[in-house]
Formats: sequence, C-alpha cells, structure tokens
Amino acid sequence: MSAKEVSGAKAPLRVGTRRAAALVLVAAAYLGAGAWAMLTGKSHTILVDNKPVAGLEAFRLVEVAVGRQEPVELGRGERDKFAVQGQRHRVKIDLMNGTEPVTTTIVLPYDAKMVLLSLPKLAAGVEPAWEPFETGQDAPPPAADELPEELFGAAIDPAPPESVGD
Amino acid sequence: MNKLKTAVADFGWPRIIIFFFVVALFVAAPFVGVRVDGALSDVLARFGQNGILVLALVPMVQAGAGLNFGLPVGIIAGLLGGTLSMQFGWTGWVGFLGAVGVSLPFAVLFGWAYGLLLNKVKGEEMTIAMYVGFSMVTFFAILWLLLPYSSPNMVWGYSGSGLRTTITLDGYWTKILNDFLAVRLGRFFVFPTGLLAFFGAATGVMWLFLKSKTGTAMTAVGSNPDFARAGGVSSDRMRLVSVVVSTVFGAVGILVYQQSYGFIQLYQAPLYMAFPAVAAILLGGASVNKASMVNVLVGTFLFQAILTMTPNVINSVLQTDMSEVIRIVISNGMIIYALTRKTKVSK
Amino acid sequence: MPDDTPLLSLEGITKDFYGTTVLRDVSFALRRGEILGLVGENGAGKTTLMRILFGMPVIAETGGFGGTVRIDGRPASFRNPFDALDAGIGMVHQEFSLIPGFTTTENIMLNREQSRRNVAVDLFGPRMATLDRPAMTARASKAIERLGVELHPDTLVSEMPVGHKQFTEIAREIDRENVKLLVLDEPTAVLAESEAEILLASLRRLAAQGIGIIFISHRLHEVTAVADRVVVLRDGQLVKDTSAKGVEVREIAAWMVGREVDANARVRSDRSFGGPALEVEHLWVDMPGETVRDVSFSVREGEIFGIGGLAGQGKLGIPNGIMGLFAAGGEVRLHGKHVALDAPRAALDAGMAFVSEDRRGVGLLLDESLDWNIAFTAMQVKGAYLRRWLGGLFSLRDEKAMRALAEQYIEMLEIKCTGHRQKAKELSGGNQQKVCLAKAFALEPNLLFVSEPTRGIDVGAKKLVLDKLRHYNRDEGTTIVMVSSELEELRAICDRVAIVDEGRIAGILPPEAPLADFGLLMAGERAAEASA
Amino acid sequence: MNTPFKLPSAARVRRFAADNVVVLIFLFVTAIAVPSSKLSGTYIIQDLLTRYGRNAFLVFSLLLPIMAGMGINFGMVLGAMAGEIGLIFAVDQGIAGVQGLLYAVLVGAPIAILLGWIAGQVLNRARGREMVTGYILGFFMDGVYQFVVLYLMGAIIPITSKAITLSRGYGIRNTLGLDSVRQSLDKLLMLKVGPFTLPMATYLVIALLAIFIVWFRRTKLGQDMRAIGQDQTVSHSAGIPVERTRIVAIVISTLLAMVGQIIFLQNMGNMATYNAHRQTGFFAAAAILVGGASVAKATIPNVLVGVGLLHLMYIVVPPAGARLFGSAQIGEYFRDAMSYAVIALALALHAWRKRANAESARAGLRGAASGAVDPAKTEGGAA
Repeated sequence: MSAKEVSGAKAPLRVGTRRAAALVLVAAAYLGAGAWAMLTGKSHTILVDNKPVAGLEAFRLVEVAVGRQEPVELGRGERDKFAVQGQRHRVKIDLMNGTEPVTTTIVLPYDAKMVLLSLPKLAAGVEPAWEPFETGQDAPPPAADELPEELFGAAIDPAPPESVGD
Repeated sequence: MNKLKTAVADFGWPRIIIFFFVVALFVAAPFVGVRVDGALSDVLARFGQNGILVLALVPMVQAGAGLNFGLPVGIIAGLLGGTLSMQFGWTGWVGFLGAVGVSLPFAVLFGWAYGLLLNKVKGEEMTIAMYVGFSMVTFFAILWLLLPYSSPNMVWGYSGSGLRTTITLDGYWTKILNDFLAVRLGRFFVFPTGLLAFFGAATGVMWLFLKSKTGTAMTAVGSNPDFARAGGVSSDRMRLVSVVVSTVFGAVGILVYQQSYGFIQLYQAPLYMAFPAVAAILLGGASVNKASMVNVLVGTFLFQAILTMTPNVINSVLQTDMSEVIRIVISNGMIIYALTRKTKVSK
Repeated sequence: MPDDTPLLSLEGITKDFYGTTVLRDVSFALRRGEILGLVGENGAGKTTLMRILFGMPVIAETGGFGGTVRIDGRPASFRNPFDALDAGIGMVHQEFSLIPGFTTTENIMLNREQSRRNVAVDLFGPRMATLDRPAMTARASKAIERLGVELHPDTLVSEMPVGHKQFTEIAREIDRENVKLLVLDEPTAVLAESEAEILLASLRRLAAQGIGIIFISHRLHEVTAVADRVVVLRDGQLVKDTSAKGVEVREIAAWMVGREVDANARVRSDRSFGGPALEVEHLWVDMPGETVRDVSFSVREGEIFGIGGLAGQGKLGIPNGIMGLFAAGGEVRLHGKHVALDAPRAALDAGMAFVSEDRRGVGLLLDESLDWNIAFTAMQVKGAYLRRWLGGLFSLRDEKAMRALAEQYIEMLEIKCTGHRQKAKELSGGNQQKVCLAKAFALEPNLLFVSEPTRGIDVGAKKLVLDKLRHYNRDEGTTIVMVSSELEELRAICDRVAIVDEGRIAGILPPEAPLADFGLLMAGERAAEASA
Repeated sequence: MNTPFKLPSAARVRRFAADNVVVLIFLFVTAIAVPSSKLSGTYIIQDLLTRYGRNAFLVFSLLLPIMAGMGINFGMVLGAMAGEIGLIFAVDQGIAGVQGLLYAVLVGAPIAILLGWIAGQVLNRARGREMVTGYILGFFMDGVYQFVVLYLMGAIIPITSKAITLSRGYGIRNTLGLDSVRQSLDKLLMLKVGPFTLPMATYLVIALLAIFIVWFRRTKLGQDMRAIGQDQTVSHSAGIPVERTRIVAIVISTLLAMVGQIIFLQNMGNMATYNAHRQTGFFAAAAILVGGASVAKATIPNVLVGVGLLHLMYIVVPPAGARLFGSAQIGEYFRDAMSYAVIALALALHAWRKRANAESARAGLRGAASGAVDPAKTEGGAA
C-alpha cells in the first residue's frame, strides 16, 4: 500500500514517544516564541541627556542616534527621548566638530521602563552610562475615569423609579 | 427525601440559589443601612412596571414557539401608540388609554406578519425572532427620524423634525397608573395600587385566555403538536394566534413600563428589551416550552428584587458597584440554563 | 473451504425483557459461504436475535441473555457493535445510515478513511492525517467490484436511486478486510423488482467468496431463490431449520404464522351489516416507513374490518392517511360523502375517530391530566365541555364537565389511576391505551379506526381493550377498522381481514381462512396464488 | 432511475434567485447607494482594502462550526474576549510592535482554548438551538469578562501600568490605547500600488488561514466534521466521536476569533475595553451570510464576497443617506437594519428550505410505481 496508514495499534510505543517529543516541541516553541516576543518586543524609553554630570562637561552641540532612528541634535543641557524595543542598542554620538562619531552599545535591563542616558558619561566610557529614571507618574494624567456602558442596562431600568431612601 | 430531591431537580439548583440570594439580600439590607421598606416599595413598583412584558412571553412558550426574543416587535407597536397619542395631544387617562388603543391595531398587524414568518421556520424560531426584533428596532429608528411628527415636546428642538431619543411624559401620563389610588405608608413605602391592579387585570385576562377553547388548543399544540393535529387543531393557526397575543401584550407592556418610568425611549433602546423579560420568566420556573402565571409573578418579583437590591446591598458591602456584573451573569446564566436543559416533554 | 467449524453458531439463545420471554432456546449454525434465510413475523424475535449477535448495549442493559454465541468455534461476547464489527460481522440495516452529501467512496470509507501521516499527526493526534483520496477511491472501487454492481465512486448519495444506496451500504460492510459474516435486514424492502434481482445476484457472488450471509426478508420467494437454508422463528422459538432446496413458499408461510388456532374464539353467528360505510379508492399515503401506494377497499356499516400485514408494509399508513395525519391522496367516501384528505379536522367532522398506534407521540398529551386528554378532541371538534359567557362571545373550559367525563370513562374502561388530575405520562401502557380509547369514544364517532390497540400492553389489558371494542361495536353499532400486527387478534374479532403488502392490499380474507393463506399474502404472494 | 431532468430556464433563473436572494438584495442596495454617496472610487477601494485586512480573519473563524453542523458560532465573541485580554497584557507589559501582537496571541491562546472548550460543552447540551445558546453565552461571558477585567485586574491579577488602570487602583479603563502595537502588522509589509496601500502582511496571514482551512477540510478530522454536520446519528454509529469533534470545532473557531480580534484591534489602534467584542459576532455573521453562505454550508468565497459586500455597504450607505435624506444617521440606522434583516432573512430562508427539502424527500419515498400519484402533490418535490 502506497499510503502509509496511521495506526495507533501497530506501533504504540513509537507513536507515543513521537507524540511526546512533538508535544515537547510545541511547548518549547510556545515558550520560545513568548520569550522572543517579550525580549525583542519590550519597549523602553531612553532619555538622552546632555548635562554635566559627575565632573564631566556637557557638550556644546551633539548629534545622537539610537539604532536606526533619526538622529537628534542636542545643545548644552538639553534632553530628548527615544522609544525603543529590545534591550541591546547601538548609540551613535557625533560631536559635530570634525571628530569621528563614537558608536557604543548599551544593554538595558528587561524591566527598566525608562532610563536616563548621560551622553558625557557615554562618551567618556563610564560604565554604566545610564541610570533608571523614575518619574512620579509614568503616564499622562488619566482623563475622567470611564466605566463600561451597560449591556442592556437601559432596557432593564436606567434609573430606579424612586431611589431608595428617598 | 426522594420526593424533595426530585422537587429540587425539577425546580433547578440555579433558581434555588438565586432565591436564597434574594432572601439573603433582604436580610442583609438593614445591616448595611438600606431601608427594607423603601427597597420593597421600589421592588413593587418595578414589579408592576415590568410584569406585563414578562407576561407577553407566556402564549408563545405555551404554543411551543419558544421564548419570544422578538418582543421588540410588540414594543415598537407600543411606541407607535404612545408617540401618536402624544402627537394628538391626548393627556392623562385619555392619553394613556388612547395610546393603548392606537397601538393595538399595529400590534395585531405586526404580530400577524411576524407570526407568519415564524411558522415558516419551525425549530429555528428563537434565533430568527431575535434578529427580526433587532431589524424591526433599527428600521423604526429610521422612521422615528422621518415620520412627520410635529409636537414640540417630542421633536428635536433645533431641527424641528425627527423624534428625540428620550421623550418625557410629564404633562401627559407620567405615573398615571402608579399614582392611581396609591397608598403611602410612612416616609418610604408607597403601594402602587393602580399599577398592580392593572398588572393583575392583565394577568387575569391572560389566564382566562389560556382557559378558553383557543387557549386550550394552543397549550396542546405546545405540549404535543401531533396530538393537537390529530385532534383537528391547526398548529400553524394556534402559533399565529399566540404570536399575535404575545405582540399585543408586548405593546401594552411597554406603555405600562413607560408611564411608570416617565419617559418614552426610542431608537436603539428597545433592542435588548426582550432579554430581561426572558430571564425573569425563566427565573420564575418556566421552561422553553411551559410557562404559567405563577412563573411570571414569581420570576418578575425575584428578578426585580435582584435588580433593586444588588446595587444597594452588594455595593455597600463590597464598596464597589458590581451589580451590573451580577445582573448580566444571573440573567444570561438563567437563559443558558433553560436552553441547555433537556426539554422535559416525555416521549 | 474444507473447514468443519461453523462460522457462526448460536447455542441455546434465550432472552427475556422484564419477564416476557422473547427468545427461547434458539440454536442454529452458519457455515462459510452459506446464505441463511431468516424468516418470521414481527415480534418473532429476529431483531432481538440480531441485537444479541451485535452486542447492542440494550441487551446488556436489560439483563443480558442466556446461551452462547460462537464465532469460528470460539465463544464471543461483544460489548458493543464496534466489537462485532472488529470481529468481522457486518450489518446492513433497513434504514440507510449514509451521509447524504458524501460520495459513494466517502460513505463506503466512512470513519475508515485511508490517510497520509503528516507533522500535525504527531502534534495533535491521528485525526490530523490528510485523506488519501486516490487510495480511498481505489479501495471503494474494489469493494464495489466485489459486489458486482454498477456504482460510480464519485456520485453523491443524495443523488442516487434507492437501490444504489442499498449497494453502497453493503459495499461499506464488505470493504472491511476481515468481514466474514454479513447480516442483511430486509435489504430488498425498498428496491424495485429489477434492483432486487441484482442484489440477490451480488449476495450469491459474496457467498461464493466465502462470506456467510444471514438474509432477513419477508419476501419468501426471494428467500427460496437465494438462501441455502431457511430458519423460521415464531414467538421466540425456532420452529424450522431446513435446507432451502425444494421448499415451497407456501410451506414457509405456514411455518411462519402457524399457531394453534383457538377453537372457541369464533363466536360469529348472527352478524349482519348495512351498506358501505367507508369506501376507499386508490389511496396513497406518505407516511415514513409505512408508505401506502395504492389501496382500495370498502367497509360495511356495522362491520369490524381488520387490516394486517408485516411492519413497514403500509398498513399503519391507511388510517393515518385517511385521518389526515400524513400527506395522502385518492378518494375516500364516508356514507357516500367525499372526505377531504390532508385535513384532520375534515375527517373528524365527518364523524371518524382514530386511536393512533403512536400512543405517546400522537395519542396523548403526556404532560397534561387525564381529563384534558379525554376531553380535548371533543372540545375542539364539537365544542363540548365549554361554558359560554356573555352570550357566547367567549367560552371557557368547563372543568366540571370535563371531570365528569373523565370519571365516567375511568370507571367504564377500568383505568387504573389516582384520579382525573393525574398526568397521562404516569400511567402504565395499558391504561394509557384505555385513555386513548376514551378520547375516541368521547367523540361518539360513527366510524372508529383503531391502530395497534394491544401493542406493548399486558395480557389483562389486552383482553379488556379488545372486549371493549367488541362491545362498542355491538352496542353502539359503530363501524370499526382495526389495524394490527397480531394476526390472531384480527382473526379473533374481525369480520374480514385485509392483508397489506408493499403499500397495496394483497388480499382480503375471511377470518376462518387457513393460516397459510394469510402467511402467503404477507410474504408478498399475489392473492390469486394464495387462494389457489 | 431518477435522472435529474433539465429545469426550464425560467425555473432555473428563479431557483438561482432564491438561492442567492440575500446577495442580490445587497447588490441592489449598494448599486443605488454607491453613486448617491458621491464618494470617489479611490476612497471606496482604499477603505475596502483596509477593511478586508481588518475583518476577514474574524469571518473565517465561522467556517468550521458551520461545517460541523452547529450553525453560526455566535459564541465566537468568547474568542474575541480572549484576544482582548491578550492585548491588555501586551500593553501592560509594554511589549510593542508585531512582538506585542504575538505576545497577545500567546497569552490569549490558552484562554481561548478554555473558553472554547466550555462553549463546546454548553452547545453540546443545547443541540438544535446552538445559535441562540451561543448568542446568550456571549452575553453571559461578557459579564464574566467584565468581572475579571473591571474588578480582578489590578486587584488580584497583577497589572503594572497605571496608565491603563482606573484611578481607583484596579480595573482597566474604558478605552485602551493600543499605540504600542497600532497597525504594526499592517505596516510590516506595506505595498504601494498606485494610489492604494495594501497591508500585505495582514493579507498574508489571512491567506495562510485560508490555506489552513483548505488543508483542514482534507484531514480526517475535517472529514469527520463534514460527516457530523450532515448526520450526527449516522456519524455516531460509524464510530465518529460526535461530541468531541463538535467541541474541537468550537475550540478552533474560538482560537481563530481570538487571533482575528487582535488583528482587528491592531488596525483600529485603540480598544473599547468593554464593548469591542459585543458586535464582533454580529458583523462576522452578517458578512458570511451576505456572502451567500447558509447556516449549513459556507465556503471561502462566501467569506471573501461577504466581507466585500457588507463593508461596501457600510462605507457608502451613511453618506448616501446624508445626501438622500439629509441625515447620515438615517444611513447608519439603515445599514444596521439591513444587516440585522439579512441575518434574519438568511436564517429564515435556510430553515424554510430545510423543511421543504424534508417534505420532498418524504414524497420521494412513495416511489414512482403508484398509479394514483396526485400531480399537485409532487410539484414541491420537482420544483
């Protein structure tokens, strides 16, 4: 017979182990995909900071780029932010004074939502050049709290005919 | 013991649990600062307000046409009656009774057409009824905008045409039944005599109808269509009658509801109105093919008690408003329970 | 095949349902390549025997059976039909178990599809294998070829003629590699003459390939034509096990129906009848499983007219069609007046009443009380038991009158119940039947159809029901048409008995006619031959 | 024996019309509405292209239950809820882009399987009224969803982001911004053709699903589903595990709906936490029925045609209403009324046809041998 018949009875053991192996594979793929999505998809905000810090001077003018994103120019004491995904990022600093741009790789921890990257530190090779950045509120102030609309609430009784206790 | 067991099984655990839930709510109410007399007054008002809509489900269940998810068909007829009566400028009793009178021919007409359709689709009535109701409501939403209503109390002020989404009945027949011979006891308790009397009368009419020759034939059709056929009864005709009666009660029911509520709500409002009524009758012990007046009374009372008490009591206890969730879960859970139960027609 | 062990042997099979013995000590054997014709009236025990053979759960649920079933000499006990299938026993049922939207191939290979393994099989189990359609078609073609019939593998079942459906079903059974025994239950019932011929030829072919076949049929000439051996069951007992060679159809018919005739059952001295009460011409009825094709007869005033025949031949269709419960056509006249068909109300208004064979389905409102059950039809048809209000503007049920009526019949028919409020479903079968009779009597009909009045009720109730019918006929002068599978019963109380076969009346006999004549009529032999 | 005779051409036209009445009505309405909407062809086509990507996947999830004879799976909203929960977690965890969608799918999958299994069990107990039961089950689970998302999330289920929780400290806000995953699948492979942009990655996913369904039909399981869809009793006696197979059909449908809802929402860019799923089943059902499917038979072309027709109507009717009646609101009500009516009509036609077929099948049993066949009676069987 050309077609191979699927039969559990003929080789139960082999099918059993194959099955188990396949299940392990599925589990591994599920976890692997999850890990990949989490690691590479995690979003971080990098604040690039051109301020004097720990005895290091701020640059007069600096162009900085994270990954392949558009570079931004920062004057002395200025700060900007990059939204990135993943933990490992190349940061390119161009001092705009004819010197070669410096490229460094930084690795952020997974759970750092927002980090403050000091450009003077980075240029001077101080490790680590970033520090976690905590804000009082990590989000825009919430608008008025909205609660769900009722499903068929209006139909049942939108407002009691007479509220309890007058 | 065995008898008790079968009685419990007959009635169904969900109903018993909900029953004790309601009892517990009433018992707990005073401890969390909710006045029982006020709550009871509320429950009674809602009971009368919603009862006729629940009653409207009985004939179709009895005739074996299932739960009338197409109740909005009747509700639309009632809305037509109400708005037309207002347009004619009728107020007070004339207005209310006029609204009922005007809505009846529409209800009979719609019910008849709707019944003809349901007769063609035996076995699938409930899903189709639901969508017939939905399309009727949305179709009439267009008409509310287009029909030449002109009473300034009803149309949008800025454009001068098209009915408002919510029309107040103040000055027309707000609470005309509720306040009729109402008895006030203490500060918090009002007994809505007129409303309950009207509901009682409607229940009586339905009861008499089921006792008539036609009503008997209808019940037999629902109980065993083959038996009825062999007895010379046309099941199509009986089902048609049941749909018409259900639609008429739906029309009257919404008018009673609105006078108690004080507003006419148009457009999308009637879309889901069948669901609470269905939940209530099932809660009262009805099944998909058997329903009685007792089911209506008990079910409406229990259901309205839950709706009134949960926001007050549960919210005081948990410090959060979970009543919406409880209501959704209980009412739909009840419907699912009824739908998944083995139909008890023995064969 | 020179093998002495029989393929199948049944040894002392005994079975009773709740104390009623339906099979008593049945033993016979079947060799390879042999065709065994199994014949018997309804209720002779054929079905039960086959259920035992197939290990149907209903047998175990009702207390198992006595005796031994041996396959190839080894005792076999199947817990469910799938075990039997695995052991190589195939069964072709009377009603088709085919999927209408599937092709011949798909039906033959149903749930035994050839498939190819793929990755998904490892992940989600064998049901993810893809079907190997060419292999399936090849295999189906092989089975069809083995059967020796013309059947296209890609035709949809819904577009097939009936005969081809039957062949598809047989092909499905013989496709199993290990099939050695095939049971066919009335396979020719739905076939035209020519198709039946082809089927019989296929059976011979299969037998020649070494498959043992049990062929159940009421068409005795087919049995004699195809079978090597004939086994006759009557009342649960094996009455004859003989070689089919040289056996006459008439002989088998006599074995099939031949009981001892109750000598004193005949009290039929001074019966006299009026003119024709009911005339039926070219009646056809679409009753599923009981199709009536072309029936004409007439019943005289005051007569008890019996209609008999085997199950599925259409005898039940006759009253159901006349009473308008199933689509019907032809001409029916009651006392010379035309009665509209397809309208139960017309039949009832004409003065006919019907006690249905489907007691629980049509006869009763199981969930309602006895007074409802008894009074309902009279209320709807005659407007009785109603109390009028407001000058007849509307009327309500007269519960008091209904109660009186119910109590009258409870007493008259000796219905055992707790009272008129008891629900019909709580009564025993015999008492339910009496309620059905009461319902018909309450209509005060001038013609009463009674269909299978004694089916499924105990002996005492049986006698009472028959006596009541006889008395009702005598005292009220009501003409009765009684349809029954119990030939004896018909012969005991009827004035004439018609036998229905394949939707037509095969013949009308006086009750005193020899039993073998009745048997022949049931077996599909023409009336001319029977009376010869 | 019964060679199918050629229908006269008028009868054939009538039959075609009867089979496709739903599609024809829709074509008629849109044919009137398109010119009166005064929308440019480019606009309509671009909008349609976007809506295909957004909705087609959801509609595909209805195919398998129909094949298994369970009608339209209105319980697919359960899958939609699972997808939304997945997205809530993806947003909360700050996982962005396509990875965020993948993460949402991975989180949603076990929930969808569980919900699908529950739905399958429930529907197995409601044989013959699967559709209405599925519909109510959607409502019921909506309550449970609300309980979980509004009360448990942030209280028992850890939610880290304050941006999505209500100010009282627990419960998710009514509107969830999906900026981090917004159109990330659509933009993955954007193709510009003339004036149109085509979200090729989304189309690719939909195409893969279509291929999966074609392949699935050819598996043993698919064959079993088809068999059960036609006759449960016969399938059962042939040894096919009917109940299990029906559950599997619902589980797969729920899973697909979960993915479909994620694709839908990534295109929308934000999510009404408590409402997004409520109309999902309705739109999907309307689409597949408009495409000419019935409750018992649905094909991939039905899905594609249906999504196109339904959304064409949704695009053109409101502006047409505004021009014809001076109110876009009328157009909106009109399209809703049309969609509801189409579902009712399609269901009614199917139920009605099923009965007619059963009757003509019974007439066929009588056989041609009878000399007394009443011609008036057999007309239903032939025509």
